[in-house]
Amino acid sequence: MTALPVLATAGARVFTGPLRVAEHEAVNADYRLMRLEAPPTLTAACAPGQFFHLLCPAEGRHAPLLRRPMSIYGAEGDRLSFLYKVQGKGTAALATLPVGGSLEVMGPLGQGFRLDPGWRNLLLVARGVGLATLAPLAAAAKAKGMGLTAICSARAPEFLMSLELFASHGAEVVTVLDSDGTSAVEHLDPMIEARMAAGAVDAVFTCGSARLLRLLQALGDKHGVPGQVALEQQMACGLGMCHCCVRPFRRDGATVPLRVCREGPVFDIREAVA
Amino acid sequence: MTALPVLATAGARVFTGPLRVAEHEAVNADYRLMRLEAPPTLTAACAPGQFFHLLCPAEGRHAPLLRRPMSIYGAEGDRLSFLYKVQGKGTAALATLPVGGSLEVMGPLGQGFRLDPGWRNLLLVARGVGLATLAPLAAAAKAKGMGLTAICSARAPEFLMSLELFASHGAEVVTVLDSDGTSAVEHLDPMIEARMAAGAVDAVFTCGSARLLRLLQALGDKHGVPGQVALEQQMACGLGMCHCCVRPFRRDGATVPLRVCREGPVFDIREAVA
Amino acid sequence: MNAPLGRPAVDMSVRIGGLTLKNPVMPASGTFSEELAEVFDLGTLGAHVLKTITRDPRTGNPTPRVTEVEGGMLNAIGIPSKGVEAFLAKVVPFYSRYDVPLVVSISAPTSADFATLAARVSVPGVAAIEANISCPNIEEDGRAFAIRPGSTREVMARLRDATDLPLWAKLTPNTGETPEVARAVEEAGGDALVVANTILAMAVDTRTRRPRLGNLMGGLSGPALKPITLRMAYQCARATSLPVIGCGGIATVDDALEYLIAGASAVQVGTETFIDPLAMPRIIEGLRARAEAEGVAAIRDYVGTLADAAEPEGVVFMQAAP
Amino acid sequence: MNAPLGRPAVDMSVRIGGLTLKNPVMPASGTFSEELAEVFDLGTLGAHVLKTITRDPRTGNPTPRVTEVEGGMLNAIGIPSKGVEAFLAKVVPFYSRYDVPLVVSISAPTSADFATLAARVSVPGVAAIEANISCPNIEEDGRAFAIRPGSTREVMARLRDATDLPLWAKLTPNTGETPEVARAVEEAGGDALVVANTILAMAVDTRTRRPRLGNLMGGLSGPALKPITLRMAYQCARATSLPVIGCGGIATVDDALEYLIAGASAVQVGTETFIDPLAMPRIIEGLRARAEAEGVAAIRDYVGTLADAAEPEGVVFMQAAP
Ligand SMILES: Cc1cc2nc3c(=O)[nH]c(=O)nc-3n(C[C@H](O)[C@H](O)[C@H](O)COP(=O)(O)OP(=O)(O)OC[C@H]3O[C@@H](n4cnc5c(N)ncnc54)[C@H](O)[C@@H]3O)c2cc1C
Ligand SMILES: Cc1cc2nc3c(=O)[nH]c(=O)nc-3n(C[C@H](O)[C@H](O)[C@H](O)COP(=O)(O)OP(=O)(O)OC[C@H]3O[C@@H](n4cnc5c(N)ncnc54)[C@H](O)[C@@H]3O)c2cc1C
Ligand SMILES: Cc1cc2nc3c(=O)[nH]c(=O)nc-3n(C[C@H](O)[C@H](O)[C@H](O)COP(=O)(O)O)c2cc1C
Ligand SMILES: Cc1cc2nc3c(=O)[nH]c(=O)nc-3n(C[C@H](O)[C@H](O)[C@H](O)COP(=O)(O)O)c2cc1C
Ligand code: FES
Ligand code: FES
Repeated sequence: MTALPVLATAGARVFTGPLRVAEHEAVNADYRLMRLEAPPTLTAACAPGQFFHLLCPAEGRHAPLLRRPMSIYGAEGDRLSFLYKVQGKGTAALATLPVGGSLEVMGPLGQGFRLDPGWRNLLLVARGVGLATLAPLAAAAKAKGMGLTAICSARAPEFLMSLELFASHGAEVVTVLDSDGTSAVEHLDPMIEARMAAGAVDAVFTCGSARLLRLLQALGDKHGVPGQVALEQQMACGLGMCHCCVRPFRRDGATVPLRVCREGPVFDIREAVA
Repeated sequence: MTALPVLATAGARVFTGPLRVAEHEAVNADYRLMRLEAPPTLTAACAPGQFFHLLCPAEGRHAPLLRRPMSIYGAEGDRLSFLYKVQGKGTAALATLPVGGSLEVMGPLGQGFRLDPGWRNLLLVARGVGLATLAPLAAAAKAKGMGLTAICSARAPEFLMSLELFASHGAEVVTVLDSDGTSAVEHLDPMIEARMAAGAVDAVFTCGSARLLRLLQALGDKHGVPGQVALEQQMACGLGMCHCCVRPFRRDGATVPLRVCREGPVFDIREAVA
Repeated sequence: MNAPLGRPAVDMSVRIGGLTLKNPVMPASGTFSEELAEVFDLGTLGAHVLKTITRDPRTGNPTPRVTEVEGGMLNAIGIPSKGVEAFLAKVVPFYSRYDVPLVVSISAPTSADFATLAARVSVPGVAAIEANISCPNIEEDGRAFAIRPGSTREVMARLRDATDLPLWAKLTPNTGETPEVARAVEEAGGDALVVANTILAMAVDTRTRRPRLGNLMGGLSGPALKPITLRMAYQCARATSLPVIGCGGIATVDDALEYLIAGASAVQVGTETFIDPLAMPRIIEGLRARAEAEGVAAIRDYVGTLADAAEPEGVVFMQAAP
Repeated sequence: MNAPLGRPAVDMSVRIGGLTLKNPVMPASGTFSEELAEVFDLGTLGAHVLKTITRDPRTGNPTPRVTEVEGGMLNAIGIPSKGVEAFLAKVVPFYSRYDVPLVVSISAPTSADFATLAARVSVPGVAAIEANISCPNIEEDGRAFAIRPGSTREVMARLRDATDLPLWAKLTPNTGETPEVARAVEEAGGDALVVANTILAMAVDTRTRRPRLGNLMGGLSGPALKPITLRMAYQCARATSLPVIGCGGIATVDDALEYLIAGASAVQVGTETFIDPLAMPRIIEGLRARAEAEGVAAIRDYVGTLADAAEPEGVVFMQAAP
C-alpha cells in the first residue's frame, strides 16, 4: 500500500476529511454514481472490496446521525467513486449533493478481495448493489493478467449496470435476467457448474444475494473451487470499535461473530453463514 | 377583521401553512427583508404590531426545533413582509431561504397597536429591530388621517432603515445617531419634551430599546401623553398555550405576569416594567 | 369517512378505562388550551387534557422558561395557575361546547391535598382526572411521588377514595422502577397510565456561564424523549393490565404507531403542537389512512402487536435479495 | 503550544482523584479501541478508557445492535468479551506504548465477582478502574447496581477492598436518586464519578412491527442524552466532593464546556467519535483555543463556575439595547 496523506496527526493510515464532488448522476431509475476528487495517494491505497464510511449531509429537518458504508466502485488517479442505491434517509441525503459540494469521507476501510497470484480465471456473480462492490475486481484482475468472467444478474435489462466497465477491462460478460427467467438458480447452476467442471474457474466472487451465495458455496464445495463473498451489516463506527456490525461465521468448527467492518467486508465464501 | 382563508377545519382564525418567498434581500449588513406571497384575505387581517410565528428551515445538520416570532413589517395586497436581523440559528436558517422557496408561517398573532380615533399626532421612537415592528404604523396612521413623526435611532447612518417607507406615508422623519451623539437620551429628552409640551403629541409608540422605553414612560407621565410599547420574549407556542413568554407588568397596583404572545406583544407603556 | 366504496371505514375509537374516545389522539397537559380553537376545530380530538392546575394561584417559574436542545426542548414553566375556583368558573365551561371528554390534570404537594383537589374538580363536565404525580412531593423531600412505588401507591389510594371519576396517573421517567410504579397505580385502583412526563434535564450558556433556564433545571420533551418514554410505555403495558396512554416526542403518524404497537391504547401530543399546531388532526387523519392502507379494521387492532425481536438466522444481506 | 509570544500557554491538565491527566478529554467506554490509532495519534488523549470487560468470554447481543433515533442512537451491543485473560495478554500491552493513563472498565453480575475482577485487572500498566455499575445486578433482580444507593454502596465497598487503584464509578441515568447514589460512591471510597452511561430506551419498526434492536431495548446515547447527563453531572458535583467526569452527548467544544462549567473536571466522548473519528483531538484543541481567547489560564478554572440563574429584574428586550 502506498502511504496515505497524513491527516491530523502522525501515524494516521485512514483518511478522514472532505472531498469535492466532481460528478454525480443517475445511472438508472435506482442507482446513482458519484465521483469525488481525491488525492492520488488516497486512490492508490484503495483495494477492491474495501469501503468508505460517508457522512451524509442533512436533508430537510432531519439529519442522519451515523455515517453510511459504501464500497469503493472505482479508485483511479484523482477519482474515487461510489455506485449506490437510494434506500433511506442517508442515501436520499447523499443524492442531494450537488457537483462542487463536499462530502466527508473516511477510508479506505476493511479487508478487500485477496487475489492468489496462481489464479488464472476468475468468475464473479453479482446482482444489484453487489455490482458496486465487485466491479473493481475487473481492473485488478486485468492488472494481474487474470481472465475474468462476470455474470451480471438483474430484474430486467434496464437495471443491468457496469457492463461496459467489465468489457473495457477485457472481461467476458454474461447477463441473466428475472424478466426472461435466465437468472433463476436452475439456470445458473448448470451454467456455472459446467465452467467449474471444465476447470475454467479458479475462484469465485460474489456479493448482493443470499441465493447466489448458497449456490456458489455448494458448487465450490463440490468442485473444490475457492471463493470470497462481500457482506453487508449495519455499521456505526466503521473502524472496529463498536462491535455492532458482527455476523456469524463458521471458523474452526464453531460459529463465531466477526466484525464486517474489520475482519470483512470480504470473507472466505465457506465461512459465511448463508 | 376580514375573514381568513379557512384552513384544516371550520372555525379557524389563525392561518397556518406554507407561503412562497417572493423577494428576499439584504437591507444592510445586519438586516434582511423577506416578502412572501400571501392571500389578500390574510394580509387584510393583519394589524400593525401583530406577529407571525415562523418555522425556520434546517441549516446544515442542526434544525431549530421551535418557531421564531417576527413582527409584521408589511401586509398589503398579496405581500406579507418581515424585516429581520440574523441573530442565531433560526434567523441564520431563515436567511438561506431562496426566492421561490417556501416558508411555514402561522399568524397573525397577538394584540397589535390600538389607535384612538381622537388622536391627531403620533410620535414613534424606534431603534434597531424595533423599526420592523413600528413601520406598519405609518400606513395605518395615514389611512386614519393621523399625522406621524418617526424618530429613527441607529448606530450610524448605514444602519438607518425604512426612512423612505415612513416618508412615503407622509410621516416626518427625524434621524438620530450614536455616531454623532444625537441618539443620546440627553439629546432626545428635550427634543421630545418640547413636542409634548407644545401639544404636538397625542400618543407615543416604541419598541426595541429599554432606554427609550424609560424615557417615554417618564415624559408621558409628566405630560399626560399615553403610549404603547411592543415587547419581546422568547416563545414556544406563540398562541398562549405554554406560558413561556411571560413578562412582569404593573396592573391594578400589582406586578402580574402576562403572555407577550397573547396579551401582547403591544402593551400600554405605563404597564411595562422597564 | 373517506372509505372507498364497499370498504368499511376504519374504527378509530379506543377505550381508556371507563371512557370511550372517538380516536386515540389527545393533547399532553401543558401544551394545549382554549386558544388552539383558533387554529382548528377542537371537536376533532379524542380527549381534551388541560394544563395541570393547583388549588391556589401560583405565578410559575422565572424566565427564561424554555430553551432548545438537540432534538428537543427543555421547559421549566412551573405550574402557573389561577387556582381551582377560577378554573372551574372560567375554563371548564369553555369545553362544554365540545362532545369530547374533558380530562383535568391536577397537582398538589401532599397526598391529602391531592385528594382534596380531586374531590373539588369532580364536577359535571369533567370526564376524568389526570394525576400529575410527577410533581415534587414535599413529604418525600421534594422527590416526585411517581419516583417510588410506595409514594405512588399512597397518593393513588387517597385519590381513589376522593373521586369516582376515572383516574389516570401520569408517570415520570425520572425513576429506575417504572414497572413497580405502574403496578402500584394498578393496585391502588388507578384506571389508566399516562406514560410519561418530561425527564429532568439542564443546559448551560457557555458564554455567560448561566443556566439556560431561569429555574436551573427543567424537563426534556420532544423527539429526543421518545425512545425513553416508548420504552416505559412498553414496560407499563407488560407490567399491568391498565390501558396505557403513550406520551413523549410524538410528532408523526409513525411515532404514534410505535406507541400503539408497543402497547399503548392512545397517545398524547405535546411539543409537536408548538411546531405544527395542526399536528393532532394531522396524526388522526394519518392513522386512519395508514390503517386503511394496511387493511386494519380498527385502530385498536394495532395495540400491543409488537413482534419478536429475533432476526431470522443467518441473514447475510440486509436488503431482501431474491 | 501555539501560545502567542509573551502569553503563557493554557494549562490543560486536570486531576482526577490520584491521577493527573494532560488534558480533560478521553473516550467513553465502548466507543474506542486500538483501531482508532489508524486515524490519529492516541497519545494526544487525556486517558484511554476501554470497552467494559467481563471475566468470561461472552458473545454479546443479537443484531441489529444499533439503530438511529432523532438526535441520537440506541445500542444494545451487550458486552462481547474475549474474557479477562485474553484482555490482559493482548489488549493491555498495546497501550503501554502511550504515555497516557489506561482506564479499564469492568462489569460483573454480583458484588463478589466485581471484586474478583477488579483484583485481577490491578496489574502494572493499568492506571485506574472504571466500575460499570450501570449493568444488571443479578442479586437485585437484574436492576443495575447504580439504580439504588444501597446496592451502589455495597458493590463499591467490595471493590474498594479489592484494589488499590483509583476507582471510578460509572453511574446510570435510569434512576430517580442520582445525588444519593453519588454519595454512596463517595462513602464507599470511590475516587471519581463517571456521569453517565446510556438511558434505557426502545424503538419500533412500524412496518414490520418488530423492535429495531435485536435485544428489544438498548441505551440512548448522543446529543439527545446530553441535557439529562449534564443535569446529573451537576447534581453529582453538588452532592459530593468527588471529581466528576461528564459523559453523554458531547460533540463540540461548547458541549464539553457545559459539563466543565456545571462541575465536571473532565469529559468522555462516545457517539461523536463514530460520526467524526477526530472528535476528541478536535475538542482538545478547541478547548485550548477557547480558554486562550477568553483569557482563562488553566482549563480547570472553568470547573464548577456556573453562575446564578436569575435574570436581572425587569429586562424588557432580550437583545442588549443601549
Ligand atoms: C461494507 C458495505 C458496503 C456497501 N456498499 C454499498 C454500495 O456500494 N452501494 C450501495 O448502494 N449500498 C452499499 N451498501 C449498503 C448501504 O450502506 C446502505 O444502503 C445504506 O447504509 C442505507 O442507508 P439509508 O440511510 O439510505 O437507509 P436506511 O434504511 O434509512 O438506514 C437505516 C440504517 O440501516 C443501515 N442499513 C440499511 N441498509 C443497509 C445495508 N444494506 N447494509 C448495511 N447497513 C444498512 C444504515 O447504514 C443505517 O444505519 C454497503 C453496505 C456495507 C456494509
Ligand atoms: C413578538 C416578537 C416580534 C419580533 N419581531 C422581530 C422582527 O420583526 N425582526 C427581528 O429581527 N426580530 C424580531 N423579533 C426577535 C426574533 O424573534 C429573534 O431575533 C429570533 O427569535 C432569534 O432567533 P435565532 O434562532 O436567530 O436566535 P437564537 O439566539 O439562536 O435563539 C434562541 C432562542 O431564543 C429566542 N430569542 C432570541 N432572541 C430573541 C428575541 N429578541 N425575542 C424573542 N425571542 C428571542 C429564539 O426565538 C429561540 O427560541 C421579535 C420577537 C418577538 C417576541
Ligand atoms: C411547555 C410545557 C409545559 C408542560 N406542562 C405540563 C403540566 O402542566 N403538567 C403535566 O403533567 N405535564 C406537562 N408537560 C409535559 C407534557 O405533558 C408531556 O408529558 C411532555 O412534554 C412529553 O411530551 P412531548 O414530547 O410530546 O412534548 C409540559 C410540557 C411542556 C413542553
Ligand atoms: C456502541 C456503544 C457501546 C457502549 N459500550 C459501553 C460499555 O461497554 N461500557 C460502558 O460503561 N458504557 C458503554 N457505552 C456507553 C458510553 O460509554 C457512554 O456512556 C454513552 O454512550 C454516552 O456518551 P455519548 O453520548 O458520548 O455516546 C457504550 C455506548 C455505545 C454507543
Ligand atoms: S461498525 Fe463498529 S465495529 Fe464494525
Ligand atoms: S409563547 Fe406559548 S404562551 Fe406565549
